[in-house]
Amino acid sequence: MSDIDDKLMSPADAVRRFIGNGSQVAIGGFTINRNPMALACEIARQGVKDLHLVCHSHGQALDLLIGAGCVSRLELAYGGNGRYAPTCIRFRDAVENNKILFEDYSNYQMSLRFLAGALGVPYIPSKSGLGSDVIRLEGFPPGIRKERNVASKKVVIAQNPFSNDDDPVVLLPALTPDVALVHAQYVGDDGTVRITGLSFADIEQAKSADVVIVSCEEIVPRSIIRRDPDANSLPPFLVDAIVHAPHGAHPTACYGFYDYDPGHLNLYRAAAGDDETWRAYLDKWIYGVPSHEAYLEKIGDTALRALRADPERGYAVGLDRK
Amino acid sequence: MSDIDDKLMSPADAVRRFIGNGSQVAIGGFTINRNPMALACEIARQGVKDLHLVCHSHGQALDLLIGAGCVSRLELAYGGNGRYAPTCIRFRDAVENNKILFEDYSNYQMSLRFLAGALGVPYIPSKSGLGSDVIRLEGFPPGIRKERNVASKKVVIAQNPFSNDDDPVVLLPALTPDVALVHAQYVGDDGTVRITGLSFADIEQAKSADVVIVSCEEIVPRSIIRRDPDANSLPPFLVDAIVHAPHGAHPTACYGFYDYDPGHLNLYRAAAGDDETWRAYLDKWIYGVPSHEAYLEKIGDTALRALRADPERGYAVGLDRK
Amino acid sequence: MTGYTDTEMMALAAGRLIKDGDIVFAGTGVSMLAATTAKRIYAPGAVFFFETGGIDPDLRELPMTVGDPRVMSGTSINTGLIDALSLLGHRKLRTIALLGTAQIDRYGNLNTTSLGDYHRPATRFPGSGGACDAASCASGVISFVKHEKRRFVEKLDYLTSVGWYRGGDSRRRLGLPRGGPIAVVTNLGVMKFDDPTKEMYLACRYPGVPVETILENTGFPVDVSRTVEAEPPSAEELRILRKEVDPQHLILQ
Amino acid sequence: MTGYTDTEMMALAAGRLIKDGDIVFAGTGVSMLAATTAKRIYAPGAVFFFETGGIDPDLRELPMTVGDPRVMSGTSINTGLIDALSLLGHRKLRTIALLGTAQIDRYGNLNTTSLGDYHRPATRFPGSGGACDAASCASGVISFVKHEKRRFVEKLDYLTSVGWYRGGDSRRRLGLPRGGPIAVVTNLGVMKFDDPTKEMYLACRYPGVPVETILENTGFPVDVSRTVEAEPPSAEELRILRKEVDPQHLILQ
Repeated sequence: MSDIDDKLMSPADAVRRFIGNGSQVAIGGFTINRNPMALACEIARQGVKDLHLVCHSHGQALDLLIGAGCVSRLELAYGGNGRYAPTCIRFRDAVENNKILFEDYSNYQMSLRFLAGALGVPYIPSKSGLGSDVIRLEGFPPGIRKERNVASKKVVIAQNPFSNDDDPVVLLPALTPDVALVHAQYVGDDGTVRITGLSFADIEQAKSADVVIVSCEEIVPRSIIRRDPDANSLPPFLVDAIVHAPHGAHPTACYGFYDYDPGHLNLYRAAAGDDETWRAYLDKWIYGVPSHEAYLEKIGDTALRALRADPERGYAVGLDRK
Repeated sequence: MSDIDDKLMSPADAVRRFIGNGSQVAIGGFTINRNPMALACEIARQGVKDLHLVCHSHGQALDLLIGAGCVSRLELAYGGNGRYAPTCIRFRDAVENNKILFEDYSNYQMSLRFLAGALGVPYIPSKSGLGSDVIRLEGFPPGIRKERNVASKKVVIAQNPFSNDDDPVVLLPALTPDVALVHAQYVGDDGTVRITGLSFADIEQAKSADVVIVSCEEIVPRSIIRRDPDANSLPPFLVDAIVHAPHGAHPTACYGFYDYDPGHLNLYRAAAGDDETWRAYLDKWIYGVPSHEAYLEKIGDTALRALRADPERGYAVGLDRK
Repeated sequence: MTGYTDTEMMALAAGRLIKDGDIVFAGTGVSMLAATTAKRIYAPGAVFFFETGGIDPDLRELPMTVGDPRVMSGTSINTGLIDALSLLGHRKLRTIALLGTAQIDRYGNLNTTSLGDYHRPATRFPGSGGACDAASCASGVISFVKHEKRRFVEKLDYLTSVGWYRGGDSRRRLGLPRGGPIAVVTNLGVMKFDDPTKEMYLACRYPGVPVETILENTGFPVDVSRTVEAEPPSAEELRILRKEVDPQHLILQ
Repeated sequence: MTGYTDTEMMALAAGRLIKDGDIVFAGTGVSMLAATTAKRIYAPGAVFFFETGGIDPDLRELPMTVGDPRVMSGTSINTGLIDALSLLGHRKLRTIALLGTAQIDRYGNLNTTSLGDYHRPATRFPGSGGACDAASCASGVISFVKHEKRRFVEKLDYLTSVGWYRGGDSRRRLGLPRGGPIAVVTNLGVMKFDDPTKEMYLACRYPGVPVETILENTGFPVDVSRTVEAEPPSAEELRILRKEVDPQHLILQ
């Protein structure tokens, strides 16, 4: 028996148990990297509604969840996937056509808001954004400002009380989401989590949340993960559910394991631009597959093999990325 | 030629070049661990005066610098060395006999103040300390409150502007010291710094400072230190001076290299309790040795060998620590 | 086996309060002894962590302070002060802090800073370290103190770490929504706190210690009406404490 | 060699502005091309970093975005967003940010958020990402934009990233003590900013581009009295850009 028997579960069970309509969810990763896709696909598959997503710069999971109609509120800094979607396509559609409520911040602001949540402090000051419309304009309507997990004000401009000069700062309200989704390279069978390569703001997001769901490429013995505790990212007691999902970030990258999948991202881009082809994409890749394993089978071994990371460089050297 | 030729220097040169009378200095490490002792001894040897030390929980370097008369102002959370000095001895003498100005904070408060400095924000809020004398009583006299690198107020109690209820928070002013001293296990010949084991608040302290001096156990090739960039602690451009000082934390511990030295710490304790024996300690171990190498020679190979860390456990297994 | 020292009884009395699954923040000194003892005897499934950032170390050797390299060995994760101290107050965790103190008042407020005038003290102690933080943010505090009248005082010389503050709901009204003292472990017995007054009372006395001795050594009145006698240390408890936890008598004197 | 594309000229023009020793924060798109090109041709000793946390990667392959695994390969250190974005404003570093934009005004303020009404925009762009942060905190900003009247506008639809704000010392008066736009690299030339007005002027035009073309494509008047003609790309610059930096034409179209 390992220490994580009670936490180890399928994506379906993790989503059913911890995410409901209206949940506030922080998604780990960044644009085309280490998105918790196995979990995001499962959320879409279960048809969860009215999610309130909170994220910095996001791409694939964000766009999929919006496109699948799971999201009614969004706080973000950026929605884009590089050449595969300079602006995320279903996100753009939802904003331009008034399908969701949205609130813009910057990456530093969103990261500091997660940090404030992780530190257990109500807000954090910053200089970033003074004079910008990011500070001036509220995206959320006043009517929802009193609801749980919506900041009473987008930001507050205050004077630095330690300065005698005029020294304005932007106070950024803490984020304390219901759930944080993380895709990691490794989880030990003691429950310790290890992210390799850049951690983005995943650690702050996890620490700021009530519930943390971690999907991972590999589950390794305690003796292995504890051989180098300096490399670890989260202690067991912050993690509520562990999902073993190899290729669980596909079609985004997972440093040291696989690169992003240009073929699938191009296919996605082509589908997302039109409501009808988009519906067909969802039918084929989400609703039409019962599980993450079935999804991977449909992607196919050949495609996955081409993405395999070079062990030293961490990405697929020479991959055709057009 | 390596990238660090212009940064590589002796302790004497680093101290002469970057530390002057009145400098505000943050010391890395914690009580009996990874204190930058080679640098601290050199500061004492050069007779630097009126340092303003800023630290969380410190022991050996703190006590030595105070005892050598280098310090006139101190902001700290804790001064102690476990059984070798439940309260640091020269620190205690200096406070009880009005030899220095001092200001008490808690460890979280001091760490958050360094974090604020590292983030470039003027302050950070916290709940820690509400109702305590740590918040209520100022240690520094009002007269120095307008000087450079002294906070205009010890703390400010403010209301959380995002809450409609009574929700007081303690605002902690940022620290931006002139110099941060760090003792690390490794520096790459590209200038990258790696601390192994606990980093305490060393990274925040380094990022908060104008100048960073790093002493280290080993200088390793760029190809080695960059093989695992996830393990690294500071990028080259934050580091101003690199000092190669094996055993540079002695008599405090350096995880993976050596344990703390109970023999020397007991000798120190015995000497520090009395002004005359203390003077003799300084004469023998600081002023009487021209360099860190000469100090190590006096400590002796036999003593150093007994402290050698077990490679797996990181400390000297079974060391007599009485 | 009948002979045992005050420190041994304190370490065991505190260790017995810790349960599997607890997340325990330990300080230096007797706290460390209690933590290492609990890990071996009472609660191998408890998670211990230290303000320095070491989380769940194997504790095969007794760390002498929270800065000992033994707190970063065999851990789940090695972080730093900010991570560790922010975990103390994490809303999803029930954290218990073990803190030594030099003075304590009837509401469990602690002084580890100084005696006499703050600016020119008669005796200076090390200071807060993480104690003020743990007292502010943890779910509960167990403190250690020698049972002497000059330590159990009506008024602290300096309030380093907030307990129940002035009793009743005064702690909450300070802006500290959770936490507060759970127990005070001394060399004579264990004190707990009444609801809703939050005043200290004597919960148990150690074997052979008369209630009167405790009253004589406490600088304020305490309710002793609910006092029970603690179980004496078993031979096995003492063996583990002496032979495995602190064979060098680093903290056991 | 005479044939080259707008994007190639932009990447080279921006790359030429970067010097050894510069600490450069690069965004997605042409920014990434300019950074990778500068690392190979003009400033191998410049340090590039990305908001995602990768510091000084080897850039052997062109990262497609700042979230590309290629920004975390061969680095000095892999951190996260908070570390990277706090370095932007570090007082001891001179940091230069490379930012793409959809709209720009005469003071170098940028819009990467939306066109039309913010709440129901005609066109939504990705948003700030780290651009607002870089514009607020870096020592200087070099921006990229296609030279069109609808992009060089009198008034931005949304001010995402503050440049010289309303000119003069208005940026400093906002509470931003340092930074501000250095240059704007377009497909026709390079614009810089006057002191003390902080208004944009035409610093150079690319070979063969008439000043009139630039004026026609700028939605506000600009001073062209100091305009010089840029050096055309050399054969070697183009070879490196095409064969080494972006052989797959991921960003070069």
